[in-house]
Amino acid sequence: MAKMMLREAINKTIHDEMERDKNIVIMGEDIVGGMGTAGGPEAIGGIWGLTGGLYAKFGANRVIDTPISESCIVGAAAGAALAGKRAIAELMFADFVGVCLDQLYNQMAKFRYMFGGKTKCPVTVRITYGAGMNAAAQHSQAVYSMLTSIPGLKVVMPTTPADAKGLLTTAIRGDDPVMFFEHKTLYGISGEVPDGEYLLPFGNARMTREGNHASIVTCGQLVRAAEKAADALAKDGISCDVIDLRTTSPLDEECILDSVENTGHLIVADESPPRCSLASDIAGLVASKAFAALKAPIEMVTAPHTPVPFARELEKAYLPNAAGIEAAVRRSLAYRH
Amino acid sequence: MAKMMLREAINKTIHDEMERDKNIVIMGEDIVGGMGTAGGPEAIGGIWGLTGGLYAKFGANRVIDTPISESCIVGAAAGAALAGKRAIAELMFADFVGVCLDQLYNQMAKFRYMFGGKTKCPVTVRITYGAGMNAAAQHSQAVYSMLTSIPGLKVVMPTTPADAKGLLTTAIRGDDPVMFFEHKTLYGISGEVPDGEYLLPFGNARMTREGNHASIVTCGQLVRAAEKAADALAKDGISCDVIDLRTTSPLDEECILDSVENTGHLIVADESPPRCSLASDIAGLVASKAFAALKAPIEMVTAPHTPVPFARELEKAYLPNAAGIEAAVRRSLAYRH
Amino acid sequence: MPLSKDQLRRAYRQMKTIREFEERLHLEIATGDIAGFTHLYCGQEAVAVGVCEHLANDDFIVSTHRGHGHCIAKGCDVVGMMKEIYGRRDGLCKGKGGSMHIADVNVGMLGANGIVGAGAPLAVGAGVAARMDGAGKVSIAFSGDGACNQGTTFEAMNMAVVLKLPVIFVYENNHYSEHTGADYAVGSKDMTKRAAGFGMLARKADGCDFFAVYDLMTEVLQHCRSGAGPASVELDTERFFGHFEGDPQRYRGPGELERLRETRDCLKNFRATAKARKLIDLAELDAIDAQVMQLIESAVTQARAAPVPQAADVFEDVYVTY
Amino acid sequence: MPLSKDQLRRAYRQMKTIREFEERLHLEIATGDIAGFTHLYCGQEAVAVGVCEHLANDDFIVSTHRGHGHCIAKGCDVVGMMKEIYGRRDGLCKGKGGSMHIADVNVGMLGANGIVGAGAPLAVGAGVAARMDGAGKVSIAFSGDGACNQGTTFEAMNMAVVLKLPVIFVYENNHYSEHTGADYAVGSKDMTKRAAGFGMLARKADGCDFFAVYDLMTEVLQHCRSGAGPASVELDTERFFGHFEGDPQRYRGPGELERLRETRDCLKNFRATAKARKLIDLAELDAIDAQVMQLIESAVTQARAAPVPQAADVFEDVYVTY
Ligand SMILES: Cc1ncc(C[n+]2csc(CCOP(=O)(O)OP(=O)(O)O)c2C)c(N)n1
Ligand SMILES: Cc1ncc(C[n+]2csc(CCOP(=O)(O)OP(=O)(O)O)c2C)c(N)n1
Ligand SMILES: [Mg+2]
Ligand SMILES: [Mg+2]
Repeated sequence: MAKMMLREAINKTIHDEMERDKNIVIMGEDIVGGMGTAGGPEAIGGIWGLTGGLYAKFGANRVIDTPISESCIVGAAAGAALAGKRAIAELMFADFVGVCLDQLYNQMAKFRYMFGGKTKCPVTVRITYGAGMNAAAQHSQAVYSMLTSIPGLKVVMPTTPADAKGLLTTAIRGDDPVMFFEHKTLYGISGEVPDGEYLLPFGNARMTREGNHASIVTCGQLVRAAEKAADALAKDGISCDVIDLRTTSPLDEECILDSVENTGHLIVADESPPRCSLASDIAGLVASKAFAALKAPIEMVTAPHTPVPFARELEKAYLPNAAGIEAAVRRSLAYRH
Repeated sequence: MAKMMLREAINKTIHDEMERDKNIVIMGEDIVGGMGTAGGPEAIGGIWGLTGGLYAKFGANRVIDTPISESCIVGAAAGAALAGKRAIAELMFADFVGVCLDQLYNQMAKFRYMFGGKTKCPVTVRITYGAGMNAAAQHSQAVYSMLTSIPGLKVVMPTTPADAKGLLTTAIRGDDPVMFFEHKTLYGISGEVPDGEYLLPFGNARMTREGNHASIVTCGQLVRAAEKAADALAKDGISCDVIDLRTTSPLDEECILDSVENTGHLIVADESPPRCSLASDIAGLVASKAFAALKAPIEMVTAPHTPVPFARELEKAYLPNAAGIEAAVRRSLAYRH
Repeated sequence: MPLSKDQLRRAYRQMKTIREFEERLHLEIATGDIAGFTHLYCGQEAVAVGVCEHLANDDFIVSTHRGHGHCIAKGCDVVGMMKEIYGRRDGLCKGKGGSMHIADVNVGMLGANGIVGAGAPLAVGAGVAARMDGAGKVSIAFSGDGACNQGTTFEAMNMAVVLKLPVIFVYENNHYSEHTGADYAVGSKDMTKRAAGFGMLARKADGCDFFAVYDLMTEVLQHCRSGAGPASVELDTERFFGHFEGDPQRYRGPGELERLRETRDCLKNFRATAKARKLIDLAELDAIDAQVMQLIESAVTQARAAPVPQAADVFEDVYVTY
Repeated sequence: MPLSKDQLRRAYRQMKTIREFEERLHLEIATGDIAGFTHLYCGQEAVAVGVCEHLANDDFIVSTHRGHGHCIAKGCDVVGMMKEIYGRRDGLCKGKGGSMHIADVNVGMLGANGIVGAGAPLAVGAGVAARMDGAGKVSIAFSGDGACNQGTTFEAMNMAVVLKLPVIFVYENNHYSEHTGADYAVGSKDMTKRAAGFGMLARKADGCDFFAVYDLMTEVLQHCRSGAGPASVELDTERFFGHFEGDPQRYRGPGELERLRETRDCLKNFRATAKARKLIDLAELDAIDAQVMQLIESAVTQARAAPVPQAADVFEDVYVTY
C-alpha cells in the first residue's frame, strides 16, 4: 500500500501497464507537451499532469502527441486496436465527445457487433469531466449518461485512487472499448493504493455506507456528497446505503435492487441534467424490477435542465450537493401515501 | 384538407414557409442534387425526396447543396441563425449526429444560455431516423433519446402528415433550435392535412386511443404498434390510453401523469436501446411524480442493448413491436403484489 | 519490374471476381431477396486490385460504404461475403453487418464503413500499429471524392504527416458523391493539389488502367514502406451502376453509362494492354473468366441455401466480456 | 489610401484598450477573485484591430477561446466584458458565459468559443447570411494555429470555396497551441500553402505590425466584398502570456518572453512607425494611453462592485419559449 493522489494512481497505472505490455500505445493532445518547442518534449506531461514520464520511457512510437483533432485521436486509437494493439486515448475534456462522437458511437462501439463478433477493439478512452471549476458550459459537462446509453461501450468512473488503479488496469487489459471518466475535482484526492497487480471487475458497485432506511445510488464526484448527506442523517438516526456505482455500464443491478429491497426508499444522485439521465435510468430499473419494495416516490437529485453556468454562485446552484441529497432522503422517508 | 403523404407534407411546409419568410435558408447534402453534373440541379431533390422544387423556386442563396461535411452543415445553419436568419439543416441519417454533435450540443443548444439570453438560434435540423429498412447499425438508429437529454434543444417527432405540417411550421417559426425527427418508415404514410396556416404547439401530446386499464406512452413509428396492441387488447375488453408524445422535449408531463393517475399501469414503448433512454426517462418521471397511482411495475418496451443488426430476421427481433407492447400490458395488468 | 505471368493472372482474376460479384449482385438485388442498401463497386476494380496486389496479408486497409471490391482484393472469402450480403447466419459477419459492414481482420481488412469519412482516422491508427510492428508495414485508407471533403479525412491527412506514418490515402475519384459532381463538392477541383498542401507526396493516375495504378503504387509504397511518411494517390475511375441500387441516375448525361462501359472499362483495358504488350495469352484470361463465373454462381447458390440468423443472435457479440 | 488621423487614433486606442484590459486581467486573476479558465490575448492586438477596423457593425466575426481582443475590436462594451469575466449579474452575458463565451450579436460579434475549431463552420453560416443580405457584407473566422488542424476548420474552408462565400479565415499564428509548437502540429509547416490548396486566395503578413495587417486586409476584403469568394490570411503574431493564466510556460526558450516584449510588441511597433512616417504626434498617443488606463480602472472598479447572480438565474435563458 502507498498513499497517493488519484492523479498519481492513474499516471502510475499507465506506466505499469505500458511497461508490462509492449503492445500498448497512448495518444492525445499535449500528453507529451512541448513538441516542436524550445522547451522540448515533456514540457508538460498532459495538462492534467497524468501522462508525465511516458514519452521519455516508451518513446514516440508508443506515446503520441497529436494535433487538435479529436476525431482522429479516437479514430486512430480504434484503428490501432483493430490492427492488433491496445490503445489509450485521452480527451482533455469530456465535453469534446461532441467533436468525436462518431468514432466512439458508430465506430469503436459497434465494430465487434457489426463484424459478427470476430474482432475486438481494446481501447480505453480517458476523459476528464464534470463541473466544479467554473469552466462554464463547454468544459464542465458530466456526459457519462450519454455514453452509458451506447451499446458496445463500457463506462467507468473511479472515485478513489485505489479504484482508479483497479478499474484502469481492468479497462486497459480488457478487450472492449471503455470510456474512463475522471472527475476533474477528484484528481487531487488522496488514498491508499494497493501495490502490485490490482484489478477490479466491472459491474461491481462499492457500498461506501450501509444502512436500513434509504438507498442513495450515485457515482463520481457526488459519492462524497452522498456520504456527507448520509453522515448528517446518521446523526438523526437515519441510516443509508451509499452506493458508488463505479461502472455505469455494466451496471451492478443486483446491488441496487438488493439495497432497495431492504430499504424501500431510492434516492439517485446524478451530475447530469435530468432528461434521459443515469438518474432516470436507475429510477426506471427500480420501478420495473423492485417495484414492490418501493415505499415512496423515487427521488432523483440531478443538475437542472440547463447548460452549466459560469459564475461561482450559479455553478454552485447548478450542482447537486449534499444538502439536496439529504433533503431528498428526508422527503422520501416522510412520504405518507 | 388534402390527403397527402408525410413526405409531401414536409416538402410542402418547407415551400410554404420559405415563400412566406425570405429570411429562411435551407442546407444539406444532395438537397438539390445534380450540382456539378450533366443532369444539372434538381436531378434528385433530396435522397428522401423532401426538398424537391426548392432550388428552382428560391435559388442558390437560400437553397444550399453542400459537400459531405455535417459539422459544417449544422454549424453553418447555427451561424446563419446567429447572424439573423432562420435556418433549416438536413442530416440525411440521424446516425450522422455522431459526426456533428459538437455543433448541436455545445454550440446551437447552448448559445442562448451562454450568451446570457441575448441571442436566439432559430434552426430546425431535419433528421431521418430509425430502423425497419435493414440499413444496419450505422443507418438505423433512433438517436432521439440522446438528443432529448440535451438542454437547449427541442425534440419533435411527427407521426402523421398533419402533425408533420403543424409541428414543422412551429419549429421553423420558433426561435429555438429544434431537432425534427422523421422516421424513415413513415414517409410514405398518408393522411388528411389541414389547408392554410396550421401550427401545433410543442409539449402537447396526442391521445390516439383512450382507455381505463393501462397507459401506453410512445412516439415515432411505435405509435402504430401501440395502437395495434391497444386494438387487440380492446377485443379482450382491455382499454388503453395510447399517448403519442409528438415532442419529447418539451415533454407533456401532464398528459402522461393524468393518464397514469387514471389507469395505474404504465407501459413505455421506445425504439432506443434501454440505457438512459426515453423509456427510462418517462419511467423515472412517473415513479417520482405519480408513484401513488402505480399499481404494478413499470413496463419498458425498448430495443435491446445492442447495435441495430442487418439481416431481416435480426432487425425484426431487434425492433419493439405490437406483440411486445401487448404482452407488457398484459403482464402489468396480471401483476399481483 | 514487370509483372510475372502469375501476378498477371492473379490480378486479372481478382478484378474479374469483383466485376462478376457485382454484376450478379445487381441482378440478385433486383429480385428483392437482398435487404438493405447496397453500393456496387463495378467499374472501379483496377483501383482495389492495383493497390491490394502490392499488399501482404498483414498490411492493413480501411474501406468505405462501397467496400465489396476492397474486400475481395484484400482476400476476404467471396462466399462468406455473398452470404453476408444475403444476411445469412454463416456470413462473414453472421448477417449482422451486411454489405456496408464487411470486415475480416485476419486478412488485414479492417472494415467497410457506412459513415463517409470515418475510415481515414482508423487508417491512421492502423498506420500507428504498422509502425509499431516495423518491417515496412503500411496502412491504406480508401476514400471517395465525396469523402475527401469530410473533416475527418483532412484531420487524418494532417495527423499522418505530423506523425510521419506509413499511411496511403487512396482517393477513388469516380466523379460523383451520390448525385453530386466532384467538381462541385471539391472546392479546389483538384484533390491531389489539396492533399499536397498537407505536406505529403501526392500523385494521380488513371484508375481505369490497372497497369497505371499498379506502377504508381510501386513507387508510392516504396516511399511509405521506407519510413518517408504518408502519401496521397488520386485515381480517376468510374462507377458503372448508380450510387446505390435503386438510384435513377438522373445526374448522368445522355449515353454516359454506355460510353463509360465502352471506353473506361478496366477489364477491357487490361485485355487490350495484355494483347498489345503480349503479356499473356488471352485464352488464359478466358479460362479465368469461366472459373470466376463458376465461383460466383456457387457463391450465390450457397448464399441462397444458407440458414438465416435466429432471433437470439441479436443479443450476442456486443462485448467480449460482460 | 492612407489612414486618417482619426482612424489612426481609433486603431491605436483599440489596441491599447485590449492590451491594458489583458495586462490588468493578468493581475486581477492573480488575486484569485476571478473564477474559471482565462486565455489572454495580450500581444496579438494588431490582428484583431487590423482586421476589425475594416468592418462595419453588421459585418460578422466569430471568435475563439482567446476572444477578449476580438470582442473589444468589434465593439463589445468593455465594462460589460469585465463584469462578465468577473461573473457578475449585469455582465455582458449575465455571468453565465464568462471569459470563453462572450458575445454580442448586436455588434456582429457572434461569440467566443470554448471548442477549438467550432468557429469556422459558424462563420460559414454567417457568410451565408451575409450573402443573403447583400451589400458586400463579410464574415470573419478567427482561428489559432492549433485550431487550423481541426477537421471542422478544413470542412469550413472547403465549403466556403464551394459556395463562394464572403468568408475570411484569419489564422493567428502565435506559434503555440497550448504547449505544442505550430511547426509540430501543422504537418505542412505552412498553413497558408495548405489553405491555398483549398482553392482560395491565401495571404500572410506580420501580425505584430498593425499597418501590415491593415493593408493586407484592405486588399483581401475588397476581394471578398466583391463576391470573388473566401480568403485565408495568416498573421504571424505572439502571445505575451501563457496559454491560460496559470501556465508555467516551460515550452518557452530562455529569454523568449523578454525578447518578444522587446521586439514583437505591436504597440511599440505602431509608435515607431507613427514616428518614422510622421503619421501622428506621439503625445496624442500618450493622451490616449491615459484615457485607456482610466477606462480599464473604471471597468475593474465597476465589475468588483457589481452584484453577483442569484441562484434562480440558473434556470433562465435556456429556451426563448417553452
Ligand atoms: C457521414 C456521412 N454523411 C453522408 C452519408 C451518405 N452518403 C453515403 S455515400 C455518400 C457519397 C460518398 O461519395 P464518395 O465519397 O465519392 O464515394 P462513392 O459513393 O462515390 O464511392 C453519401 C453522401 C454517409 N453515409 N455518411
Ligand atoms: C475541441 C477542443 N480540443 C481541445 C481543446 C483544448 N484547447 C483549448 S485552447 C487549445 C489550443 C489552441 O491553440 P490555437 O488554436 O493555436 O489558439 P491559441 O491558444 O494559440 O490562441 C486547446 C488544445 C478545446 N478547447 N477544444
Ligand atoms: Mg465518388
Ligand atoms: Mg496558437
